[in-house]
Amino acid sequence: MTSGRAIASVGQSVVSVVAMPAKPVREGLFAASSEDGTVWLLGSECTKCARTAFPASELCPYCGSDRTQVSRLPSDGVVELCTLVRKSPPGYRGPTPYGLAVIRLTSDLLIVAPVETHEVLACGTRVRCGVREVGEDEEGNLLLAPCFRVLEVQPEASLMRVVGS
Amino acid sequence: MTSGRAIASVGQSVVSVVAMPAKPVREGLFAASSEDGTVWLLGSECTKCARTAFPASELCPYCGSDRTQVSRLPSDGVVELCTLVRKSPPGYRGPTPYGLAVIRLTSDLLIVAPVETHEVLACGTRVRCGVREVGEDEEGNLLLAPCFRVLEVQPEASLMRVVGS
Amino acid sequence: MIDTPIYIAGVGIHRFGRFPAQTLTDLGVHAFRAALHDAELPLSAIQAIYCGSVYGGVAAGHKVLGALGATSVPVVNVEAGCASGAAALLLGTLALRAQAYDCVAVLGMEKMPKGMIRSSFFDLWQEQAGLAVTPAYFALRAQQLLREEGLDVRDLAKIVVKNRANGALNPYAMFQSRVTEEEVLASPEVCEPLRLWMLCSPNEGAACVILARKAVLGRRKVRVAAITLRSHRFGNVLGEHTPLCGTAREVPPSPSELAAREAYEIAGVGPPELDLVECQDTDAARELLACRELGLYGAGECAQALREGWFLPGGKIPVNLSGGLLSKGEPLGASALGQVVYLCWQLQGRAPGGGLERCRVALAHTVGRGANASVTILQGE
Amino acid sequence: MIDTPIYIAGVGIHRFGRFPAQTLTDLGVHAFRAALHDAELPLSAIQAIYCGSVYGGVAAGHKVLGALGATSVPVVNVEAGCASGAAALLLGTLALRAQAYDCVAVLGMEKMPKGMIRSSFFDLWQEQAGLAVTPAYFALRAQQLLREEGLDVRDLAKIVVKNRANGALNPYAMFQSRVTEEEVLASPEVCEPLRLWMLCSPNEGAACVILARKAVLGRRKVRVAAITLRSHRFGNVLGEHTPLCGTAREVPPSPSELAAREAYEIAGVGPPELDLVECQDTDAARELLACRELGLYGAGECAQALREGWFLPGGKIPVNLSGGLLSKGEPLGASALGQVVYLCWQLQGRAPGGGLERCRVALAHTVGRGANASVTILQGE
Ligand SMILES: [Zn+2]
Ligand SMILES: [Zn+2]
Repeated sequence: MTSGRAIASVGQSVVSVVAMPAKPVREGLFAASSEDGTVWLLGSECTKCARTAFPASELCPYCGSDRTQVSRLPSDGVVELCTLVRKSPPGYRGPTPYGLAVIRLTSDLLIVAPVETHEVLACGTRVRCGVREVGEDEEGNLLLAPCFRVLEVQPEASLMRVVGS
Repeated sequence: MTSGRAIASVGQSVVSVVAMPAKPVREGLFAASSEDGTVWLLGSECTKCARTAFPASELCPYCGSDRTQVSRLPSDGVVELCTLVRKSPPGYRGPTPYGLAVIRLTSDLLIVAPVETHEVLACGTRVRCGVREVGEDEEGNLLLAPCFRVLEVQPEASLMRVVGS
Repeated sequence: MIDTPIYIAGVGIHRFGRFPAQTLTDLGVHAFRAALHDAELPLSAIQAIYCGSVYGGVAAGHKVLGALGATSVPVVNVEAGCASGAAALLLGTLALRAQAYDCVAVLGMEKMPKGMIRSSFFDLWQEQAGLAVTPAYFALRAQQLLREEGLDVRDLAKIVVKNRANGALNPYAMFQSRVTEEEVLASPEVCEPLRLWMLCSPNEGAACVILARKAVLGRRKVRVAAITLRSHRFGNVLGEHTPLCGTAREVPPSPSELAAREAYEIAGVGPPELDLVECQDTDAARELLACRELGLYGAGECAQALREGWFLPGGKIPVNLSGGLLSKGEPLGASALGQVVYLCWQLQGRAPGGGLERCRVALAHTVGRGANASVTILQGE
Repeated sequence: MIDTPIYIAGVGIHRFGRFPAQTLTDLGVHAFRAALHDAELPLSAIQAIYCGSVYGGVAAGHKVLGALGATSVPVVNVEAGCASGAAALLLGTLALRAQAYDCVAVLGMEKMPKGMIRSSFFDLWQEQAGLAVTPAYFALRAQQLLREEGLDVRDLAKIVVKNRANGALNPYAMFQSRVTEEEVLASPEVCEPLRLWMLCSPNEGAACVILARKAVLGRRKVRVAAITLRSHRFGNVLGEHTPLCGTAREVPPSPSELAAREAYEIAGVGPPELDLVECQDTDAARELLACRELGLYGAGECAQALREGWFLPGGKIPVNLSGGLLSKGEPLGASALGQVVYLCWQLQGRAPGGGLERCRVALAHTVGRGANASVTILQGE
């Protein structure tokens, strides 16, 4: 995607802090703080229609304008709807089961994202963005993809390692 | 192809004469004599427009009539045009190089078929229909496909075995 | 738009199901020949062919024409997801309206792989991230509908019971057996709230519709009163284009709503005039959502509609009387034309398994990946 | 046919070549935006999209519209082999003639795998039998032409020299360098008589044509005078449908001949009126065969035509002045529209690399698997 260039500098910060070579499943999908491990999904804001899209795109999918800029989405949100994925879907090599949820971010943007859970989460459950390991690519890089965590649960060690705390 | 049923009894005779389980790459593509090893391609004759099609088909590709019947094409013909296939094309596991030729059968029907040769054959070269081994299928059956031979050259041993002499 | 009437001259179908011994071309040839026979037309009457298929590969329609007897007419293969057959119908209709031809064939056919399809729709990274999981999106959409309409999972089971009972009377359906609410609820959970039997099966089949500018004499005329195709606007987080974000407020109209509005306007009819609807029941909740998008009930009115049996055979507006995709399965490219074939039979009083007493106006609807939604309105004259 | 004039409102192209860093969607978006810019139209002016592609997968055109900003208009993906882009153009033209829309976009795009393509066109048994070897069929067809027209392999090399010299002036071509006859003849033998450099490369690219019922003011009007698509009749053993048999006598007219005849009739012009032709030079011999099928020379007249340089720049009827597929490569779905874009530039006197002095009527031709052949005639007003 041509939008990758503009946001690579932000997106790559997550890579620089892990010992084993790792990369996001898609360049510019998310950013992470090397200080406190905060993970932000990266969207794009349209300066014409003021709406936000995720993932970030060069052209605004709502209005077609090319005046968009990459922005960090809020890390926190609440579950609106949630279902459970029990079997690995095609091409997925991460852990199962996991939740797939519609999450309302604090900015009011709705997103669809995986959530770390073994059961269907109730509407209103507070979640925060993290990343999970979802296998390796052909060159042996660890692949990282966004995954929300329920706020009450402590972050797992493996994830801590990945996001660099 | 639904036309397979009608001609299976003819097409299977070639299988019965080989020691190792073998089958044509397509049911009803050709027939072979268990006595003298003659191989015939199987076409279909249209009782409406009197034209012949190869491979055999239930509906006449010239006129659309469903009044067709399977018929043996002449085994002999002459090369009209010939080119050489040097590298195995996708999905092919038989010997290379081989010729691909437009052959005028004695009935005047033109067909495209592989010819056993290491060089481009001159127009007018007399050829006769045989079969060649082109690998195995998933169940370990030897796969047989039509291949013409130049008449002046002696048939090779491997082919002799296959066609049952 | 140039408004010459476009008639259905004949229809043909290859039963939907799984047919390992038949090639895709075989299925297409069967439906095409059946339609020619139905129209009492020779192949030479067909001046162009539009062939809807999603996984048909290169020259799918050409191979069918080649097998039928090559006539050198234009053949165009068409892909628009679940609406592929309807897109082909739209193209055929427009070509006739442009008076480029007098008679064309619209074919839809598919031979689907079994199980969860690895669609080329998703990008590699979406697969890797665990986002390429189609039934989960269906499940989230179902949850949203249940919440909005105050329904529960038993209501979904009842849709399956209705459609399978309808399908039991349709000899062209894949499943021709009734099921009970308890059986549906006891079938394996796929993604909460959807059970296995609440989802339609991708399968195989073909359907063909011959369109002409003149109606066939001696049979009740059926006219394509409207055929519309729409894609999506951005903003619905659960839209069929499978986005990863959406707005919390100002959700745009769905492709189905857009296609329906346009079709009602073109045909000059509305939901009250409809005698029969075939709609996209990819899963049981999708049928109820489709009914709302098509205006068969108002927002918040679903529970009442179900209680009063509006969509049952003999109800106010029977929905998926053919058995729907839940009985027939969904051969993507053939699905929309399968609906049209069935509705044509109903409009002509020759539906297998018994017809409606009165059927003058009927609507077919598909929606799926792309996003694509189609609405076809047929009118008996 | 309803004969309202259909105009080209704008054209756009993504250079043909190999672009590992770009997705198919990226290529399509580039060409689409270029065409909108050329037409000075917003995306909202586009009322329907026809997207030609062979290997584009599910919802290829929808993804382009999604990336541009989803507007909910109908999107139809179209496959007709090498003529896919032309088929999309035909559909767009007919929709405008039917007055369903005022303005539509016709997109063609492809991202081809390198080397010999494992086409889904061939059946498994044909692959196993060693029959799925595309260049060998090209070679046999080339031999036949050489024999019929009394030519030899040097004549084929000269076609490559001409087209590569033309392509050297076209910044949108994949190869922009001249070659010599000796270099062409010395390139690796693929299938006798074809050398590697005599075959075009499957590659990547996109092209977009915006059609409208009203011409854009302030620029020379270009009208789609005819667009035809034909498939094959059975009987030609070397037909593009890749049959395994044929008749020795009574060879039927080829799809290209049928498409050309029909296009000349619709446009009311013939070969003498043509100022420029872009035709299917999948291999060097195919160009010469196409010229015969299009009536640019009579049977047996080819040697004379070549001797007298009819098809050279400045000749009686320049052929593949863009460089042809031999310079541009062939992104299947984009190829036909790439021709149309180039011809439009020539007709408007803005072709890169220098235009013809006089260009009023121009013809584009494709032919390939299916079989499919298309002929488009553009006319400057
Ligand atoms: Zn915007
Ligand atoms: Zn016949």
